[in-house]
Amino acid sequence: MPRSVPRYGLCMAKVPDRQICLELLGRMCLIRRFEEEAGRQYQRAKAGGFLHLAIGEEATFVGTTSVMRDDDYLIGTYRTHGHALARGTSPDAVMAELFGRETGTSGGRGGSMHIFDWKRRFMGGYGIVGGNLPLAAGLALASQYREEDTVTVCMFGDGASNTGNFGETMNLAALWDLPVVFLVENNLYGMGTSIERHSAVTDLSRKAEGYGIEGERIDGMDVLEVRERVSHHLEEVRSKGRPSLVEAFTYRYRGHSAADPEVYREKSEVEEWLAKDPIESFIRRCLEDGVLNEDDVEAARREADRSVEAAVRFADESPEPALESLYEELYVVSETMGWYAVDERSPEPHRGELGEDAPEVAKNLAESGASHAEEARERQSREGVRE
Amino acid sequence: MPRSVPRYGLCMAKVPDRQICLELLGRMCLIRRFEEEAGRQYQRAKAGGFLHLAIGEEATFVGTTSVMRDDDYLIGTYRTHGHALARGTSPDAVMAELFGRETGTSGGRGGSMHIFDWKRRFMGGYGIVGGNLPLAAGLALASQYREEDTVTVCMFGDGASNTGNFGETMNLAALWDLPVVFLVENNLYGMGTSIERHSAVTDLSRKAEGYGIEGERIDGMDVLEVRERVSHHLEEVRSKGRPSLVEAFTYRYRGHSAADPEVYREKSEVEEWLAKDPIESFIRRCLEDGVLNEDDVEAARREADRSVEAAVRFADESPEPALESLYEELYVVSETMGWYAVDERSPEPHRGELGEDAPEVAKNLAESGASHAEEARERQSREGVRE
Amino acid sequence: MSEIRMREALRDAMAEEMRRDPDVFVMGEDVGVFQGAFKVTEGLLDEFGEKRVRDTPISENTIVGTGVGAAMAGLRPVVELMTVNFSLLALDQIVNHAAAIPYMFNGNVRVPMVIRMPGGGGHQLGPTHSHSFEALYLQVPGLLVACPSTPADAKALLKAAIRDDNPVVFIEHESLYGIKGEVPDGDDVIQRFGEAAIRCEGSDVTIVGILKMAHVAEKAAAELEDKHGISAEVIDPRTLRPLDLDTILESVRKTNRAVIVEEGWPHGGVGANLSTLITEQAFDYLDAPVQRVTGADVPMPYSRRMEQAAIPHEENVIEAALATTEGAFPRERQD
Amino acid sequence: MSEIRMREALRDAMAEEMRRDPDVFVMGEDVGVFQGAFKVTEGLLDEFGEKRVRDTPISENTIVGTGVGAAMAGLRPVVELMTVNFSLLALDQIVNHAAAIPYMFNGNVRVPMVIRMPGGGGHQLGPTHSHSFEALYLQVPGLLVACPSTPADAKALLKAAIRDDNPVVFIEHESLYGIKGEVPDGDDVIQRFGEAAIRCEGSDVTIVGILKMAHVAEKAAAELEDKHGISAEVIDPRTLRPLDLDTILESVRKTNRAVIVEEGWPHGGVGANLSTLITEQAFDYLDAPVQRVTGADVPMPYSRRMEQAAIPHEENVIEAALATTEGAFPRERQD
Ligand SMILES: Cc1ncc(C[n+]2csc(CCOP(=O)(O)OP(=O)(O)O)c2C)c(N)n1
Ligand SMILES: Cc1ncc(C[n+]2csc(CCOP(=O)(O)OP(=O)(O)O)c2C)c(N)n1
Ligand SMILES: [Mg+2]
Ligand SMILES: [Mg+2]
Repeated sequence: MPRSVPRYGLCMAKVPDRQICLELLGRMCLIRRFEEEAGRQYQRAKAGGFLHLAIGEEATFVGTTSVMRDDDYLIGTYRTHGHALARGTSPDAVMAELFGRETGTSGGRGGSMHIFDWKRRFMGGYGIVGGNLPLAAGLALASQYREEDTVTVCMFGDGASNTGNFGETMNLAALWDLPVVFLVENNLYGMGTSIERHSAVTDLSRKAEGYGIEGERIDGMDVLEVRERVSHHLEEVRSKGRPSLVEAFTYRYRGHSAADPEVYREKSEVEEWLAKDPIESFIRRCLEDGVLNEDDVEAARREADRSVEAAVRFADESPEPALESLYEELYVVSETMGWYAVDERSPEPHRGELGEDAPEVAKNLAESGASHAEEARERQSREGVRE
Repeated sequence: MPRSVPRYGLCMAKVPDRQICLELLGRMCLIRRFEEEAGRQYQRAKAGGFLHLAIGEEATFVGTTSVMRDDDYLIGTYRTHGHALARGTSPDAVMAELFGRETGTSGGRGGSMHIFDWKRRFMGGYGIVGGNLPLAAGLALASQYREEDTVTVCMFGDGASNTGNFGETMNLAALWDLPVVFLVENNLYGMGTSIERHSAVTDLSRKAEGYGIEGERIDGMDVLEVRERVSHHLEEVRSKGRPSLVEAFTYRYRGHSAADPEVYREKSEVEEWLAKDPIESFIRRCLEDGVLNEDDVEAARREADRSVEAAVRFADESPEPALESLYEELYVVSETMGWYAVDERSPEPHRGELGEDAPEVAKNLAESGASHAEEARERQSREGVRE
Repeated sequence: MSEIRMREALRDAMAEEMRRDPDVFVMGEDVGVFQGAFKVTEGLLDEFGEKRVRDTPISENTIVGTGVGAAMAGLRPVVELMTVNFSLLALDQIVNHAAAIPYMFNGNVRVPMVIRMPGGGGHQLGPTHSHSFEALYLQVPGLLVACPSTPADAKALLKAAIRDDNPVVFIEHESLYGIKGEVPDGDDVIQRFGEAAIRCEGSDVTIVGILKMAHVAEKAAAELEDKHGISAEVIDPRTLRPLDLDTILESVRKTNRAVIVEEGWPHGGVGANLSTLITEQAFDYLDAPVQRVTGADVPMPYSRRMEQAAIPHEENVIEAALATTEGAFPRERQD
Repeated sequence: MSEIRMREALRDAMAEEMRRDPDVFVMGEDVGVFQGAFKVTEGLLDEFGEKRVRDTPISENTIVGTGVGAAMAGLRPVVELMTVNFSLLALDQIVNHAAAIPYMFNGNVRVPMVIRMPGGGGHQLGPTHSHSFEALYLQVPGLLVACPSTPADAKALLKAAIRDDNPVVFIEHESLYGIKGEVPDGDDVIQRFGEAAIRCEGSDVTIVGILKMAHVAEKAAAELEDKHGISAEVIDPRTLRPLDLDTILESVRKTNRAVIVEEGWPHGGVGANLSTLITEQAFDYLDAPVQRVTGADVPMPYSRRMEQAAIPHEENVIEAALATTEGAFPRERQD
């Protein structure tokens, strides 16, 4: 029965040194606070679109990134704020992206599902379930091609393990010995569909068998277990060049997205999992062990508060993207491209050698619509039902 | 090493009674002769398009269909003449389809890859590799929905087992307990790519593990083993309602299609497999057992010759589809459809309430192009390279 | 008549057809326990049970393909793809299977299924979740394509789609689920495909709009009348395949001017297709080139302002209409 | 200059670019040992080895997605999809990933990759293997779309595509692989995207054709000249995104008539798009509606006669050209 809270974990992995514990705690607190605040800002319609929070899954993210090298690649999902924050992306830039601001990780074009941070090799969040899996294979192929020993960690959900991409990519990665750790965040649900109702095999690590690679289930609520086991897999993959599949058994405390009435699960189930909160249990463990004290914990929480408050302020004060940038970054206009017509609809063809007229046209086009933004915002708050 | 010819089989399954042996032999001879003749007719450009012959795989087809019930569904691939013939479709209609004639199984619209026979519940050949897998799940769902105990047999290739559809469909079928026997014809190659170079796991029956269903490898060159094992799976699936995966280990003696120079395999490999020819080895077995004698074998061969000759004659004498039928069967025009415009391009809108003007328009359109058929035929013989 | 929301109208259509015909069933991601991502299938699981309201794994191509197979065997699946954005993953089954099978097997088998999927922008769902793919689906012979804009049409067209023996792509707009409208009662009110609706009559310019843009067109028409004294005829084709070109042409022959409004991308869009058909068949009646108002030629940006800038609004339609009437009418109402 | 076949020109383009840039590699189904389903990659495995010429499993979406990922990390993949027909299985990666990523991540990462795929009908490959999907791809912002019709263009455009930093959909025509043509020697002959070619000059009607239809257009033009005394200007846009509308408009402003020839389906096709753009921007110059010649609105039938009936031929183009010139010229050459 995968639905019962796993009993293993916590006791197995050794408590690391103080510096590391502080780091792990700090990151987890930051993500938790960030997510809570994001939810609040969404209610205030500061953030729009979909908002998928990952509260409860912090140990899986932080445990994983804490053992990755700086030059390893991480690739996420649409529930991806935590991935980026765990990897070290600034909360300012993530919050600004949620606010749709120019200073966001994607300049306000991507939103919550499409955070990106090239510097930290966080290769993006993706809205198409399973869509990031082939990309992970490609990133790993690049490592192999260049004979670098970097590993790609690909995070995805239990629901994503049923997509065609999963089978195709696992096969390709295994066949080509691509250095990927496929890390399935098994939080027992794909939206409102529980794992027993969406996957023929609920023990997802078994899905590795059909591809002849290693599969292991770990306790994704225990940051130390995640650290230890993912570290093992990273180094195996790094040295042997074979992919592996890690199933982190975890839980999301909040609904699938902000508008989820959660009819598909019992309150008691959530409570059972809450008792195993990845942050609280890690704190207990550190206090028991003596590596951290109450003040440390307090400080970590305060620091998280502070960062997130600053992030909101930063996002709020950041400018909206300039409307005349509407067509920017769509293409790289170079030698090989004769010209690009921004908008061939307009009676006077607006286009220039290398698209130099683009901003002006874009601006005109854009302004006409921009006035509707407020209206849309109101409609959104009224409408309510979202995916 | 999957490449070596399997040693098991032949000895395991008991020889059935004379009537059945005659039937098995007759069907296999018919398919063999049909395929050889199809190859010849293709050289003569009587058949066009792609021609994928399945010579060598007769035991897998015939063994399987010989234990299916009349009301079970069979669904095939683009290498599908043998599937249809094994199921009992008339060689006349299959050959006529290759010739693109009105009397073909698909009225000349489908061609070699798209044979279809509703009466024998042969649910069609499909050109998109892996495309038939979800359809099989749908057919089986219909059986389950109606509480019928019919089973669907879905044939597909080793190459198809790497498609996204494979994983998606296996999961769905296992999850929903759909009555399907997934029968992978592992002939060791997907076009020119050998199984070691396309699949991470070369023992394809292992791919069942990730879905928690039965998987078994059988000797697809041994019609009696196929019969016995597929019969077992059919009845298991029929009674328990769980799908299963059967890997029939087989070989195609000819190239992937008519224009394949076969650079990807050694002649010696082909010869090794030829020694295990499914028809010759079955004949040996029957003669040894005494259930058949040389005359029976001769008669079976003659009957196959006769049928195939008749099929060619039938096809040759059959009319080409009427050009004015170009738009027929595209839609069912009924109550719920106001009207359908055949071709809105023409300056006078040709359309009628329930499309009654269609044939006339179609005819005009069609005739202009029909004269090009000869030209195209010549071009085709000249051009040569085909998939 | 009762006033209900679009999502209820769609739900009622399914429920009524399911009551009427035991072969009709619904499947898709989260259509059951979750009651539908947009709550369109709310209540169906309770009434019809797990056999006929089937939650699926996230496997778009296989969901559609399973529907195709079931339809070939004579059932009448109503498949929901959670949004049109994910239908790209199922396009092979839609085009090479659902649409092709009846023709390719010479009518020996039919594919009586409906593929429902909502789409469109306006909710800040960003570049991968805001697509309008009407123009993609209308290309494909073998499919029927519906795109209702009112609760009444949604219900009557969906009922027709379920009863029809062809594979139907049924495109809904996420922004319209909440709109209310009068819907005729009675189990047998269906809307045949290929019959456009004239939303308001007019004599100076024909405005054609689909889905949410049908409403934008109506609003623009009202303002054209009020502020510019221009009488616009607004037409909602309701289905793009078959397309009721007759009604549109008749209008254009009267108004001599046309504007097409759609939310999708400009190149090869619904507007390009319609504009071409109108021009081909009513060239001599046109006093000005047909104008198109389309979404911007970019993946949909997330930022609210940018998104709104990329989506057509009333003023764009008005501007286009004015451009077609340039010089023809006094700009200010004179009476 | 040397006279080579289209398939060789394409192969040479890849080989030269692979020699020039170690980050360029080729992957796809049967591109290696089998030498390519249409022998376009012949010899590449021998020269560049398994690392750079990679046979893949049959996994279209993942093949493209792996290319996208590799491109994001800075490699320059040239992905071959065996035929355009199978690209529907990869459409999600092409549209929602390759095309969207640069924009959606605000230019922080690029996807410098080429997706080559042959298509088109005429070889009796039937309903699922004869598609022309140019009209589908030209819709998508973020992609470049090439569709060469001569060996020289094929080589020079493919080289440009490989060097370009945008994702390029590179559509080839199966019937053209065998045609021969003069191809300039030299590693650095590239053809920029967005520059149409005027295949022959003329003054009475503009005929635009792509891929195989560029050749059909040329033949039709010759016959129009010979038999009808009509001087046709034939234009091959070479790329559909960007589209060199200027060259086409310039021609139409001179000839006042246009015919578009394509092999794909009529609704929402390349012709519909072009016809609309021309009409919008040169309305006052048009003496007749733009004519389109397209494939028939059916899945491609297998039967040779039926297939030929469904594909455009010279006489259809001639007929369309005559329709645009109706009454304008003496039908028989007078000089
Ligand atoms: C291909 C695709 N289908 C459907 C959706 C809609 N959708 C968004 S999230 C989701 C559930 C995903 O579940 P899982 O992979 O377990 O991730 P989790 O939400 O639990 O993190 C679905 C169905 C989508 N985004 N992409
Ligand atoms: C989706 C798709 N990709 C590629 C092809 C081209 N193709 C036709 S047959 C084939 C090989 C299939 O191999 P396998 O499944 O083993 O079947 P076999 O030919 O051995 O019977 C390929 C790649 C196709 N038809 N469909
Ligand atoms: Mg989940
Ligand atoms: Mg094979």
